[in-house]
Amino acid sequence: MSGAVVFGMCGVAVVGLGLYSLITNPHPLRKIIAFNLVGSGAFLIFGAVARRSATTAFSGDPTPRALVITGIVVAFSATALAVALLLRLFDAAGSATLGADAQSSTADDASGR
Amino acid sequence: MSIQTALELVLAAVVLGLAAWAVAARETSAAVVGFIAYGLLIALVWVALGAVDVALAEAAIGGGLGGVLLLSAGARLRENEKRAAAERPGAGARLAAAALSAMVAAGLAVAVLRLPTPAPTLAPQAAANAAATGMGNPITNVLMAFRAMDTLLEKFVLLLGLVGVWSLAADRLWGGNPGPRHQADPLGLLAFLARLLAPIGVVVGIYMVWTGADHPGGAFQGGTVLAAMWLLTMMAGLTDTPPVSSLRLRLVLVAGPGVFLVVGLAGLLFGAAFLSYPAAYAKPLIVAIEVAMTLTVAATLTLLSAGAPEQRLER
Amino acid sequence: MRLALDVLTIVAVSGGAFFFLAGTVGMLRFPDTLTRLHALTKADNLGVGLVVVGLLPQAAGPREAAELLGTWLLVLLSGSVVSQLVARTVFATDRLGDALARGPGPPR
Amino acid sequence: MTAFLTASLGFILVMLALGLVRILHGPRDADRMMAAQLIGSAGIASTLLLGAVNRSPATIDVAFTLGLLATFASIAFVKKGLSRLEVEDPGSAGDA
Repeated sequence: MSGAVVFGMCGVAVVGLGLYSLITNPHPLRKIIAFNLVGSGAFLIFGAVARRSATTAFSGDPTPRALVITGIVVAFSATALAVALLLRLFDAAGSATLGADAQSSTADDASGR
Repeated sequence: MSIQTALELVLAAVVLGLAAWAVAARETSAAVVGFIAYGLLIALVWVALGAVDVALAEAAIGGGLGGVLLLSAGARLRENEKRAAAERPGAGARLAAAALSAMVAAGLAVAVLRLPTPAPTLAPQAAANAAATGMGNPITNVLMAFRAMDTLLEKFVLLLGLVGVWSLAADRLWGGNPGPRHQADPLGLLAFLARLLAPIGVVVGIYMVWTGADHPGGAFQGGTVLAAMWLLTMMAGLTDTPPVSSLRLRLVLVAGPGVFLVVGLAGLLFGAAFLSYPAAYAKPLIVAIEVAMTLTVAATLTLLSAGAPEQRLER
Repeated sequence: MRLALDVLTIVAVSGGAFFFLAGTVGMLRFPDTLTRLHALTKADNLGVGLVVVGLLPQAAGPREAAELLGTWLLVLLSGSVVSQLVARTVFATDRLGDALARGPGPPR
Repeated sequence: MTAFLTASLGFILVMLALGLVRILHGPRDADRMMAAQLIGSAGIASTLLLGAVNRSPATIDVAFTLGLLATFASIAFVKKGLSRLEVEDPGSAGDA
């Protein structure tokens, strides 16, 4: 019973940390990591919910766990797509920041590619 | 406090420490290493939560493919670091973000602590209907039969993600091989490791798919291990990614969702509903879908990690 | 018999924990990257190895025992290869750093 | 026996947490990567012990998978270091 509470709270804290980093961290790759942390925290909360119903016969509810496995796949493909977008932006513009004036100030860097 | 609870608290503290490091590290490469270690430990948390299937999936993705993806991206974006750091928001904005995150976390915490008791569960139903599919692993039953629609759609998401990644290729490179060609000494250490580890990994991957019927494992976990082994031989310079214009590759990529869809439509025509399996053939049908899905997952995850086409097609 | 096996478990797992302690202390206290690599490999090989040896008497059957040993072999194989590769990278970057410090010219 | 195994598991976890300090300090990427490798090995040992504590044989599969894949990040790290050297070397920079 207590394992569900401990790891559920752990998941809650990871969501909070990830959300903060997602908002404040200017580096796009760090935002992708933060997005993954938020997802991972949500999965942990799912895991805690599944664990709460553990009895001697069952180790927990299989439905949220199956959803988490599906979620891990989807999160990975979203991460790969985001990383590919980021690399393409970097190759095309010579810079990959999200600020408004990023494109104009760094156009000369692109000649190296 | 029992020794079990103490252990869980230590584990949760270590996981939180790694998450905090991945958020707070100044350099991106340091944050990526922290996140990789976090992924390894999360697998341990899933074991402690009694969900070995999820632990296998998390170990394969968090420990293997995810780390490779983020590390290589971080290396290529290294020059970007200083420029991005200049856009760090001011103290006021950070404070507001911290307050918002704390509020969201507090709301979630209240929700987790006030979950209803006794906890609702579908475990008895899943166990009671296991006979309909002939498989003993409840998670495989949920994924492949009871909520097969989710899994089918997830395969489409994977495919759409790959199409998205490929569509980022420059026009002149379209049809070429994804990712940079890895240079490595064919007689070097990395090639030695790849030659020894890849056959073991292939056996482990197939074993995981097979054992997934009755024990923790399954098509996704097995496919991920296979993908990691393919990526290893690529990093060792022994193989290259197939060109994206290859027909054979595209057949493998649509095999999983294709077989799944055909079986589902057959259920609509001959059975009770879309994705319903006739009881007599349920297990062979599910195994067929799983085999096709394993191939698709392995190919898709490898190519997702490799990225957009970057080598010109050689004719 | 049971007692002897349990004693073996306690001795071996304690030994494994000791090597993790030694590896971690070395990781934290050793002065440079290559000496820290030395500490890491001890924890990798002997730490995991002794824990595996200690768990063998508790294994439910020969299949489980074989899988335990297989895990150790995997750790041995990839750990030794990776430590070699990391050491070579450290040497290579050192050489590159020296060459860059010397001034223009080919980096080798 | 379960109490002893749980205690050793907790001890190894604490060691693992101390290894985090090396990830914090660096100073090189190689040091951080080695610390992550140590965390991986300690994680494998902890998974094996946790499987013995919980008496769930399938847990060994998780440790086996971790053993198979835990070095992947290190390999990617090494490749990254080498490819950066190759870019510096005009002879082999033709792959970009």
